[in-house]
Amino acid sequence: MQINGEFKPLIVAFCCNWCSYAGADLAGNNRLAYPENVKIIKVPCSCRVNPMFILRAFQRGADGVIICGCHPGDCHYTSGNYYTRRRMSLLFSMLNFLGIEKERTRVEWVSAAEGAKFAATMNEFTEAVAALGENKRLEDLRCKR
Amino acid sequence: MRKCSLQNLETVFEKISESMTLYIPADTKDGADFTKWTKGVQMSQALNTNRSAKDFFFPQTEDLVEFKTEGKNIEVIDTRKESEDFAVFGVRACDVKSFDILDRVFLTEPYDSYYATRREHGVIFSLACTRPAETCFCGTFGINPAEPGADVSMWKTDSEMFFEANTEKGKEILKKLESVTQSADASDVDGQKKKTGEIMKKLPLSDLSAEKFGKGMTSKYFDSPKWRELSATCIGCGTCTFVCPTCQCYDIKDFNSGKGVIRYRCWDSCMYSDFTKMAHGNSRNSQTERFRQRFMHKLVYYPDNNDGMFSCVGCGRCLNKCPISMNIVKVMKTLGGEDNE
Amino acid sequence: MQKINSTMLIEKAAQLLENGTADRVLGWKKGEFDYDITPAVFNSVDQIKKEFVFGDFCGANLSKYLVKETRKGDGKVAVFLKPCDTYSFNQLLTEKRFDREKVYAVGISCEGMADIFKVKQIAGDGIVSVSSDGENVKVETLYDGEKTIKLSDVIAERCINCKSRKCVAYDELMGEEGEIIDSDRFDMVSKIESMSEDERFGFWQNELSKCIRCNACRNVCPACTCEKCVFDNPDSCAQNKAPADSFEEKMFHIIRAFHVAGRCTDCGECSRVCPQNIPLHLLNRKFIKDIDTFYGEYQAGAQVGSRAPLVDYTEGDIEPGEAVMKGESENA
Amino acid sequence: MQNKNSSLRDEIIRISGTNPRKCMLCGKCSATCPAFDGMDYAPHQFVNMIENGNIEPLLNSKSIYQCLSCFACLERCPRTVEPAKLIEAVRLSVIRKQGANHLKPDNIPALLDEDLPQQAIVSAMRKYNK
Amino acid sequence: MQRIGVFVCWCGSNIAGTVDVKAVAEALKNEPGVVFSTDYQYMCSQAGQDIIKNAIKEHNLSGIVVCSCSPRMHEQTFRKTAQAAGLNPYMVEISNIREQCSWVHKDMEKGTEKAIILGKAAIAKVNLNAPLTPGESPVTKRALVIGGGIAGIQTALDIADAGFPVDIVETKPTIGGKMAQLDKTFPTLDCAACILTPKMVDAGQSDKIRIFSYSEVSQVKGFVGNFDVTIKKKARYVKEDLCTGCGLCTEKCPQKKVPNEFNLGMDNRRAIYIPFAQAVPKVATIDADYCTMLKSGKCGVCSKVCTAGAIDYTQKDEYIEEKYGAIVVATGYNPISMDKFDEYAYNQSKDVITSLEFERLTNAAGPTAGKLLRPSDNKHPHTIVFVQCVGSRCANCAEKGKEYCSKICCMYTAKHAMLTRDKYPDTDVYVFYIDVRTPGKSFDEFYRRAVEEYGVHYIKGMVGKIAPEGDVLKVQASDLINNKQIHIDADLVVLAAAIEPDKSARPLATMLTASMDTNDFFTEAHPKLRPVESPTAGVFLSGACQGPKDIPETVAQAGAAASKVIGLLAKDKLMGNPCVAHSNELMCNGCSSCERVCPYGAITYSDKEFRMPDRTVAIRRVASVNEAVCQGCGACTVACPSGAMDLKGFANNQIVAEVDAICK
Repeated sequence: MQINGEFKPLIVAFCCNWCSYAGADLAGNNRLAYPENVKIIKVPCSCRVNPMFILRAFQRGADGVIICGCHPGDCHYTSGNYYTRRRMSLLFSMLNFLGIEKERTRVEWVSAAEGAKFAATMNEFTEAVAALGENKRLEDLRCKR
Repeated sequence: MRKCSLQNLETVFEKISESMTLYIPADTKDGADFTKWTKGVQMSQALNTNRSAKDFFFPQTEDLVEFKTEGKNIEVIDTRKESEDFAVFGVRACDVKSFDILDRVFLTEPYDSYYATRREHGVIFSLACTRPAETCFCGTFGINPAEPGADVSMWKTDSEMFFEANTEKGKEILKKLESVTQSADASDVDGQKKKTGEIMKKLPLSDLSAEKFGKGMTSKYFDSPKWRELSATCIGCGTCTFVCPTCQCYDIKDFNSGKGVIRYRCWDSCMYSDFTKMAHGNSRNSQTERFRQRFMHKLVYYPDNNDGMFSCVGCGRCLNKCPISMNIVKVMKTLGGEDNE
Repeated sequence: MQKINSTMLIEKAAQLLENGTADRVLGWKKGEFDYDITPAVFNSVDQIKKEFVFGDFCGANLSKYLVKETRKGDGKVAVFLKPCDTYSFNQLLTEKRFDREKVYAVGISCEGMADIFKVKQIAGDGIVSVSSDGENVKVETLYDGEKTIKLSDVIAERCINCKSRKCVAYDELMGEEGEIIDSDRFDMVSKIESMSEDERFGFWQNELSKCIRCNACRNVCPACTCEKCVFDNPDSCAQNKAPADSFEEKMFHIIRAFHVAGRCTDCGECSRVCPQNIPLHLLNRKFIKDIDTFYGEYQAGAQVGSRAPLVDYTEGDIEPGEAVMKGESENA
Repeated sequence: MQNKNSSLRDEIIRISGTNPRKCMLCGKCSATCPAFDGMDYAPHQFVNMIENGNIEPLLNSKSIYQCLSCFACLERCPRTVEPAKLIEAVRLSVIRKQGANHLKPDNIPALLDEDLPQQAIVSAMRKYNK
Repeated sequence: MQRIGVFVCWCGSNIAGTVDVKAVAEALKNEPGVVFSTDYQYMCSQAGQDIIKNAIKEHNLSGIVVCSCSPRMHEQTFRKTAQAAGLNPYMVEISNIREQCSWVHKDMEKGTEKAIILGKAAIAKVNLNAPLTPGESPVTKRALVIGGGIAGIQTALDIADAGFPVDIVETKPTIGGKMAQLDKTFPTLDCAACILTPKMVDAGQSDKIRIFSYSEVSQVKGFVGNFDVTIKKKARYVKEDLCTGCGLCTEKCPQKKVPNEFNLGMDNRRAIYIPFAQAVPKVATIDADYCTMLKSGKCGVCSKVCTAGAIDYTQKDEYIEEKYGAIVVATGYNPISMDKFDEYAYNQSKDVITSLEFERLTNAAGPTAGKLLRPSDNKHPHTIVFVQCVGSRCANCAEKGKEYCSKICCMYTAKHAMLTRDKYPDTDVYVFYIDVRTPGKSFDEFYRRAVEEYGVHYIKGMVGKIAPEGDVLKVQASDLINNKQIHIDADLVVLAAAIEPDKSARPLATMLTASMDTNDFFTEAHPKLRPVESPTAGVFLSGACQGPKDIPETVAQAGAAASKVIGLLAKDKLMGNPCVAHSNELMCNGCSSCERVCPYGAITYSDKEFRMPDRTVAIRRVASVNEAVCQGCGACTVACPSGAMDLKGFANNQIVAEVDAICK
């Protein structure tokens, strides 16, 4: 997304309800700033994130997608994030195999107590994605008309 | 009739592409396909392209119109771009014939302006065959591969390319090419034509006859128990329909890009389970019915509506590409075989 | 060892019908030419004697047909399975896609299937007949008369990289059981991995842009037996019929590969049937290679009931960030 | 603690192929060692000293020649630290450094004869030519 | 099409300070489905809630979006508001424009823009919301406790105390478990039997508690509130209702050579036996493996001497089916096998024993009547060596030992050492340790007393080798403080063997679909916040089956598990979370992928007849979700390749709509 000629990457963050969404709230409580272009979607557990959602986000114009969940071992549903970890390991490796910049996708474990980590992660991720420029490799030109 | 030496073919390409985009069959690692000509692109020696020339006139997907909403208003935008002139070079007789078949669908009422525009802007250089493959059966449908037709017919010999205009459009373009071609005598290619004729008789499918099919045969074949057997292992993919030069079914779909809705059409396949799916469901629920539809359409329904013209041109692409090697030849032989007499 | 031939299978198929072991047989049927063989269901001994065939062009994997075929009536279906097909067979059983009791499986040893396109490349157009003796292929063409080609020169790409000649499931075995092979099947995946990101993108952009969405890869795939595929389902948010934008080609193939990840037995049917010659199996193999590297070797279909890596986990699994790096560099 | 001699430390750890950080200081290695009495540094000290980079004393200790390589410690160690491998690694690094006392590659051809196995030459080179 | 109302909250200046709330309300007015949009200072206030209620009625709203603080703050509030106005509470979506917008951004323009997008995403989602109703299921007011050790007994007593019936299933002929075998308990040195037996008696006499001893759970079906359990009562060949526990048969039985498991095989019992005097139920049991009558049909002594006529050689295993609302697992632990620790010569010498065997040797009811005599020659040992961490904290011993710390060994070893020195001051006692871990009330004091007052020799180091030589055990060990290798001639060596979950736990976990860790300890629903619940609803954990524990901890956990059970059984109906998975049977492949990732065992399969698209009829295996068990994580929805599995409230199309709205 270009704003006043400056590239602001659009970041979609899928956050699990129990840890990471609460972590994002904590970042808010502590007024820890991160870029406006980070938009959070709440899911019950990171394991709810279907690879199709990620591709859909890229299709529609996202420049980066991050999935945040409880730390391994702390999943509210005991094992959800373990599946997330496997699924995303394989999916991201595949995207990389297809030549899609690996810096555009990330999984980060953020607990409900890690507001600071949430904000720092978003700042850092946004910066990394900004450095890559616009998402061209998984874009759908029809959505950019 | 005009001619040029094969060495000078490139200058012909150059000349054509001065006024229009030129596509020629070129070799890729997976066989020949029409490729936009730029300097250095060589013409393939292959018998035919993987995909037919249908794509130029009836592309797999094509935007029709776009809607934009502003508040509670809808704006309709015609997104059609100014069409450019183009030439397709080296189309074989079978594929040339396919345009007759497509024209009858798209250029009669309801008239398809998208297709028509492309037809108007496109010039077809056909190319006579000299080495038909074992999978060729154009003869079955009365096509002579040595007389390919279209705007300009071409014959290629060992050293020269001959051109013969068949239409006004063809004459016009040959005129433009006068500077890079020489005049020639029509009898120069008689030998080749004759030789091709001989080969045609020797092709393994030369005895395949469409006589038992055509107009008015619906009741004869529709309920044949053979359909079930023939379609038993059909996997229901769309390969045959998508490589076919005459398949012309499409679906119209909307794509909501978030910024507006793009209405586009895309090829559809009667082999797909959601083909012609309507509110009540699907009119052909089993693969057998869908399979029957495709072949009945080629061999009976289309002729019914088009003065007996079949909508198969015998190009053999489906014979080469079907994942399970089921194809129209097997269907014709099975249905028209002795058991069915 | 005697190579399995048509006569042996015809005899076996006929016998299975005659002695009541099965009431229909899944096998291969003679084509118009020597190479265009169609999978078929045989209901009578007559039909078998007339039309059943087996040879170097019987590449089609019959296991997937069992899903549909076992739903028809009560009787048993006999099926002939090459080693790679037996893996698919097991995987389908793992996923309970058909009732084992309704199937009589005959494992047949296999030394690799021939690829007619390779034959055509060497022998040229107009193939009138083609036959092999297990070592050489005799081709007769319209234009160049008779030619003899080494069978090894026309073996299908997927068979050159065969992972296993072991029949892992059968009620009866014809020929030798065969062995698991230490193949080089990941070489091409490694090669792509070692390309630069731009090269990888270029490679796949070029390959996938050829896709015409005929769905042959999906429809032939023994792992793709969904009652309704998400790409056909208007309610799935993913349905589409044609790749209207290059995104959709990628979307389709990524999701398809992901859906069969850990379930794909690497039978190679997808690439065999692709009319556009897209090396689709490489996507699946990438997943297999990654799974092997990240979570330990796993061969889908090696055992019935094994837990696919994507429905399993360990507490110490590799982290996605690390995995991506490892997936790029593990070219050993 | 000061990580002196960290390159030598890393080298020894690399040669040994074990991870001294896994040690939980139970002392079972020293408890099990049959050569303990002759050692100036006990097996458990080896582990600890290597981890701390305190390697000089070990290089000069007699323990490295007292170790019988009986692998009892390796067998008994509950944490797979495998002290015997660490001791062997220290011993090797001493031996490799003694180049001056040993054969030079140039001298080898003269000593070759037909019965000398190829492998012996290769391993001699690997061991002594540092 | 929904009729959506949008309510933008200022939250005083919390939101309005960085977000132009009026502009947000105005911008969202034109979104599809929106028929009403407004803003207000405090939406959560009574007045704010009234605005919502009135708008719902006035505009006939079918869904609402509240742009406000985090749903974690007030989602419940606004759901109740909506419900009060007659709207289904699940037709409410919260757009978090405070914590995730106004509080983290500074620029008014950008903040407003983001708030609008977040609002659009919520609207897009609510457009696809459907009213949801939590499922209800009745609760069977009876609990099952599996395992009759101190954990199970305490749990059962506490549940019974609250007035609910409880059944205890115990595989042994008596309840009591490991604690019944102990002599004294640390750190207070109470006699184990003195504090345990009253509880056993209470359990035996309670009219709320049924004890199925010599029994096993053989099948578990159902789900929280409604478990159907089959209990196998093994044939004990004694009629429980007739046996008086007089013990005459156990004295007269001619088969005297049966290793007594209660004394860990250090003495023998008869083929008919009562494990110990205080057994509950105090009923004899015939050991079919040794009984001559059962094996050869010749004997019948017990039957002859039994005045009550309780002996029944024809008894068969009996299966009892019972319904339960809750299940507590209390399967406990066992010391690991010492067979693989050759260096400690456990199998070579009778005088190398485990700590549990030592308990029996010092127990007044044990094989030596409480006199500390060594097993080989019944002589009093003068030098005793205790070895700690045998098989615990063992990283390389997948086959040999355990990676974890067994937690209780430090304390009981201190106890053994202290008691030995107390009773037999002429004995030298050495304890070899890696670390002494004493985190517990009065634990370290206890250990220090052993050292300071009782003169136990604690040596930092490990025993490397024990070699029996003559009548002594040559102990070779390290002393790390003095950097020495030391040699002790010991008379008795006691190994503090690691403990592991009982072998019955793994198959039980499978039956209960309760998860386990790699060591076969049951996993808790949350390691910190739900330590006594298993992730499987209605299954609770008590005692060492969840991890190594000492008695006080076990009892505490048993009480906690009981209170959770009581909380559950006190309800008449269970209200589920309506955001659960559901399977579209028409698309389901029956492939089991979803079942395999479900942490709750909420998915079951059945064969159903379907009319297929091609008009044939086929029987297909399809999944169905038990809504009472599903917790709504969504793992199954991604595992499902066909997309047959979806999650209510977080459906595929809802999340996609949010993505689309955000990326517009």
